[in-house]
Amino acid sequence: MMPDTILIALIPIIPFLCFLLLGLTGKKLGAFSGLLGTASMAVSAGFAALTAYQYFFHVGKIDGVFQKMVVFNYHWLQFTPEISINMGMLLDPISVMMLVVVTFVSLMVHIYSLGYMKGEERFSVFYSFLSLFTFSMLGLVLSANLFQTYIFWELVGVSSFLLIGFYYTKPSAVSASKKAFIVTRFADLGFLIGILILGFNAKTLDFGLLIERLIHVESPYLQTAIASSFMGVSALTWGLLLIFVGGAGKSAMFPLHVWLPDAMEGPTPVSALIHAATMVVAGVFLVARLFPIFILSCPVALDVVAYVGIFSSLFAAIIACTQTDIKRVLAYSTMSQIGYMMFALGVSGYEGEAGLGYMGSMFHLFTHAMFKALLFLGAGSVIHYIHSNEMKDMGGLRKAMPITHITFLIACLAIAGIPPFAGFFSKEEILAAAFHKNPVIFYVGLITAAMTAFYMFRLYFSIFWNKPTPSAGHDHHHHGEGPFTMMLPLFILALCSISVGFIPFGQFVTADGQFLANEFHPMFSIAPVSLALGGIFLAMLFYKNANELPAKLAVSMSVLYASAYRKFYIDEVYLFVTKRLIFNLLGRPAAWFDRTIVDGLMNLIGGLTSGFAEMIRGLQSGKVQSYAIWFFAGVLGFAVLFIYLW
Amino acid sequence: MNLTLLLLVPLSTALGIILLRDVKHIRLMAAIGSICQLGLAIKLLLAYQTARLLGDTSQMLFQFKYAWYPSLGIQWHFGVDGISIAMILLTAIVVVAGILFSWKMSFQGKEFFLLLVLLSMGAYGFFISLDLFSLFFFLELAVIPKYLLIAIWGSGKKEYSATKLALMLMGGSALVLVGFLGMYEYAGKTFDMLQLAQAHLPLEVQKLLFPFVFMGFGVFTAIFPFHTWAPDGHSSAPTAASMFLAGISMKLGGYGALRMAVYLMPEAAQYYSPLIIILASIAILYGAFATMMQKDLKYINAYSSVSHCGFVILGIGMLTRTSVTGAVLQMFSHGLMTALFFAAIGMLYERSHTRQIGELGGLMKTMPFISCVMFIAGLCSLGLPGFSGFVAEMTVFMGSWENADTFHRVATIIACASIVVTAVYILRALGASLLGPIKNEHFNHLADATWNEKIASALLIVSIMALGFAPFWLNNLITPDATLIIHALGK
Amino acid sequence: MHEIPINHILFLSTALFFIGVYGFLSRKNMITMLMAVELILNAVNINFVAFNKYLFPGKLDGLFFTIFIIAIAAAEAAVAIAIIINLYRSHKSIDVDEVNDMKY
Amino acid sequence: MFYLLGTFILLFGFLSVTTRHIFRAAIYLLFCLIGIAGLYFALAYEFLAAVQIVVYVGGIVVLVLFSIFLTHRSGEDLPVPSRIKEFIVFALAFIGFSLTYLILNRSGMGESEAPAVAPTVQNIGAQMLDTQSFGFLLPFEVVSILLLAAMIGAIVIAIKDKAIPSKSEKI
Repeated sequence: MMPDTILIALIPIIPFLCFLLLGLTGKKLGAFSGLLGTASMAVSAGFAALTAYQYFFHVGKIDGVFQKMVVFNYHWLQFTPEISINMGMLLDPISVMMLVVVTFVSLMVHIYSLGYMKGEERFSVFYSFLSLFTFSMLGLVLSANLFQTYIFWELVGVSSFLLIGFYYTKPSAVSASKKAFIVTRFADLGFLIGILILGFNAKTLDFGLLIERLIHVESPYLQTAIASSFMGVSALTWGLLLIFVGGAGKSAMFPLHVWLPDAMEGPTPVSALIHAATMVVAGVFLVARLFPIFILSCPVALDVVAYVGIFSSLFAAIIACTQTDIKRVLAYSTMSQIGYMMFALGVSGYEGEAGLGYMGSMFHLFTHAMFKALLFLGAGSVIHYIHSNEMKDMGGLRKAMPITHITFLIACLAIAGIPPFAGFFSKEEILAAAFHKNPVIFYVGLITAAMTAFYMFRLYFSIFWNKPTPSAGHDHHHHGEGPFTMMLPLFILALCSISVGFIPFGQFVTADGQFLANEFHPMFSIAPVSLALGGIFLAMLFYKNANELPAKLAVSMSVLYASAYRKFYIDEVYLFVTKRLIFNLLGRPAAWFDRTIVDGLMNLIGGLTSGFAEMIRGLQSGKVQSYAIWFFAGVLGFAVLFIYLW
Repeated sequence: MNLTLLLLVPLSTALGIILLRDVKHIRLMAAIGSICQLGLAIKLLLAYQTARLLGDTSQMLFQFKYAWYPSLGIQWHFGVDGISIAMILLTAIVVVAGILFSWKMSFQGKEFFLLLVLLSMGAYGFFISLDLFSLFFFLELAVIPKYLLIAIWGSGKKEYSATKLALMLMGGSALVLVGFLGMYEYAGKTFDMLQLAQAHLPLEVQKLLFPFVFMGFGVFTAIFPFHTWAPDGHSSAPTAASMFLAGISMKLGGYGALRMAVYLMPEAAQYYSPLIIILASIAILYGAFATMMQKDLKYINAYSSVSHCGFVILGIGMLTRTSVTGAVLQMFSHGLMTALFFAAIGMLYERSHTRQIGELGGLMKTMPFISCVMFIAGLCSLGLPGFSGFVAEMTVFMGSWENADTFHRVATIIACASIVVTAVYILRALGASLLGPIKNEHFNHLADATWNEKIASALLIVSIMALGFAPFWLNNLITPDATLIIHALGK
Repeated sequence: MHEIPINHILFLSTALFFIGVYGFLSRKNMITMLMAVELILNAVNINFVAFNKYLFPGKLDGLFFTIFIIAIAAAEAAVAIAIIINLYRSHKSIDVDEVNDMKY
Repeated sequence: MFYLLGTFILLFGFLSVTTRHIFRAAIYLLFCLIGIAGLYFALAYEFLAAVQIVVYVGGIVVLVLFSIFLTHRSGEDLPVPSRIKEFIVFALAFIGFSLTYLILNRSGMGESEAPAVAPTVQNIGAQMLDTQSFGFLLPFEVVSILLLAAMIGAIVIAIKDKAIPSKSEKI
């Protein structure tokens, strides 16, 4: 029994049609376009939920194992007899889960934007871009073919580019969007080459066949892939690592993370949707998609994933402690949490109990989508109220925006991993997996968890406490918290942040598709929870009331603080490499070489010809006498020639 | 389907233009003629596919032969296969768009449209010719009007550019002619392509003649280091001429190199393949880096054309079925995309009177339509899925990767790397000219596109998307003929 | 038998001829160039006469040639001077180097 | 006698092409031509000498002098030609001269001892108007027509054209 193809196909197609409609006729629709977009998104989300229900409870499980189901496959572009790009739809636990996450968060953001973006001149354009993004993201998660993933990967990148640069008259937004696109594009180069390597080794691009052919030791494809090596590393490892580079670019892993903080220039709902909940986890999704190959054929690559993940996680957490722009704090926290997901995959095994990390990673992806979207939307409503992103402009808002306050607190507790909020459960799984596999990663993960609690509550206290409540008659605080459309998503997401942790995730999403029990050991949880509480307490000490402590601390750790505040100078390094090295050492010489040497050579040929012509032309001076001289000299010359030399 | 019709329509259009006096009638005549031609091209495509479906397996369809100079073995010999049909379709689309974009041309409009029509006639004749002599004749017919178009209706240092372009292209066609005459001699006094393909020239002869023919056509495709006509020529040419130049005449080169060099001299093609690949890789990356530093929008697009045409050369040089298919796809895609890009630049220039990206800025606000067109062209150029550029580039990459040795792999990776550089320069250009705050007060009063520009842009965009969303129709059209060419290699 | 060897006369005529050539090539004034041409013609005349006298005394052909040359020289001088005067009117100069309308 | 004449001719010929004063150049030319007439006398071609004096001295030199008057304000010096050009031309002339003279010296002239025909006016006249063998009637007529044509041509060229309308009227 197969799930309903049309139903599934409609999930991405509805946003696409909405994109076309709004893109072409948006101006005429005006404010109605938002409603239209939201309505179509709701339908799409409904279908996604229906599909998830069908898949998880009816058709997906055969013999106790969740199946990979290709419900649709079309030869889109044939390359060689074996290799083709197909457009298809693949259902398996992670893609179904992602369908739900994407459509749900997207729906929330659509609703929220009705209020947040109200009065915006390009309101309909905004909605059409949102629809385009949703379409691309859905296409990405449904891909049945590695190359199809790449196609939608690029589309996701461009819609992210368009949305970051939505306020296109702001130069900072334009440069942030360019940065995001180019950095991820650079990563995509790795992805593309990885696809070429894997695809040509396995002689297919279909996920099913690809994984099938590359995980069995006796498979000839795998043997050639391992046998052929480049620079001492096998082709398979290269391919997987390069694909991971692509994933790392999208998921803002160190050192390709630089675009993410800048991407916060986009409208806040966009940050919530793209740069917190959905697109940035695409890298995790990609690794999870190819997880069998990683774990069964190439554990080395998986170790790289783990270490990059844990490093990014710690690195981002340190930076997040020092940032003052609230959206940037959230961006670094996103990076840190994605690092969590990555290293969770890295420490995971494949079958049974060993697959805890995989499950935890996916679980964390799921819960993180909820509370991080909530955090961003909450931050959005704060920004909507204050008209500033800077912490120093905020403080004491708890009375002025009670709903935002409460929901934001819930989200902070969730991300800090305090039971019984959602983040607690997923984090436990991840830390447990790390504990079994690799103690170093485990301890670093613990530290990161504590820091997460600290910086999140630093954020929370700075926004809602710290200063006395602003007086009611304050100049620009003219309106309340925001319209109902903005509050509703906050409610729903807060509800989710509290409740989704109780979903028995192991029943649905595991590496091998089989049941895995979510087990909790209260003894194990003591360490992380108490560390998190310690972090919260520290933050309370520092930031609940305005005091001198943070400044003193900053001074006493000046070097570390300054470098963390400047994001460890990664941006400067990039700037140096791109602006100085690439532009000056490659671009400029190439342009110069072209104009001077190559074109100069052409001009030289032309110049020589015309110069020669000029010379000959000089003889035709119109001066009769010089003709006569030449004539006479010629006669003499011939005379000598004929008389003496002949 | 009578192929001579493809020549008669432009010819009668040209005659009509000569007879008419009013510019309004003339441009109407040109538009009608070109639209008829587009209709013919589509009909040809359908007729071709029908014939193939009915099981016609001959290499060239709709052949027509007429002895022109029997004593020298020169004849009119027409015939088409999938590759030429793709090119004819491309030409027809670009011509319609080009004529619509030059709707406002009032200065010596009669001569202008006449030259455009003649140029297109040259291109059609080139693509349907199976006789090397008549092919050369049409090649020249497509070159000469360009000189006049640039020198008379151009801008900037137009005489210099026009002369440079004409001389370099003439030089290229002179090389081609040498190669043709060589083949004619060695293959027993025939110019007929099909007979030449059967003639199996000796390897030494092929090695001697291949560089002439390939580099000669290479000049047309702006192969490194003979690409310098492109930036100057494009930047000086009027919009329609730029479109024709990039959309059509660079394709003459690619088609010629594939048909006349690789197909007729397969062993030499294999022998020279590494050299071609090196040149193409240089052109791709070097063109891309050179583009990064350009400040004039037309220069940016011209250099990016050098880079993109590098993919065509690379695809041809890699000599696999997929890569050759990719090369043809890239020709098709690049033709449409660059035409669109030049059209957008032309529209901007017409209104703002500058093409320097430093002087432009924030045009998205005042000219949303034109800016969108330019954005689409840019995104297509950087190989975004959904547009034709992606399909073509990926096919080239895939085909190149099939050659499983380090040299070819490295070349492929170099070519792949250009997608990043392309993104850098395209976004730089688009960002600086369209986004950001409005730099110049008077940009606030600029008008958006007119109806003719909208129709023409829409035509090009729809064609680009048609290939981007559904590449299989063109792919299926080209692949059998690409296979044939590769079979000639003995692979 | 003759008091003067023919070679001496020929030396004279050759020298005169090349004096004329020198004048023709070095002078810029058209009238002086015309005079140089007269010198050349005279050198030729001397040759004709000498050859007639020394080599073919039984005929008068050399003499006739000389006469015709003198006649033609007169016609030539007349036409040349007419041209010079006309040029002078249009160019206000009779310097050959300034009359270079036919250049390039 | 001959050597004296020869020196005289060459001297004045040379002066005539080198002097910077155009008027003097014409006079030197006159002397040179007279010297040549003297040479003809010395060679016993009296008639020819007479023609030389009549046509050259009496005609051409006078014509030249007229044109000098017409085109020059008298007393004006000719411009100095450039040194390089003068040197080149002189070298050319000298090379030409030496070449020619070398050839002359190398080839001996077979002097004829045939009985001479006296170049009297009677003989000349008879042969010039003779239509038989070695008669010169036809060249004579041709030359006379040439003279006529030259005369008309000279008049046509030198005439001041008032009939031709100016350019502005034409357009």
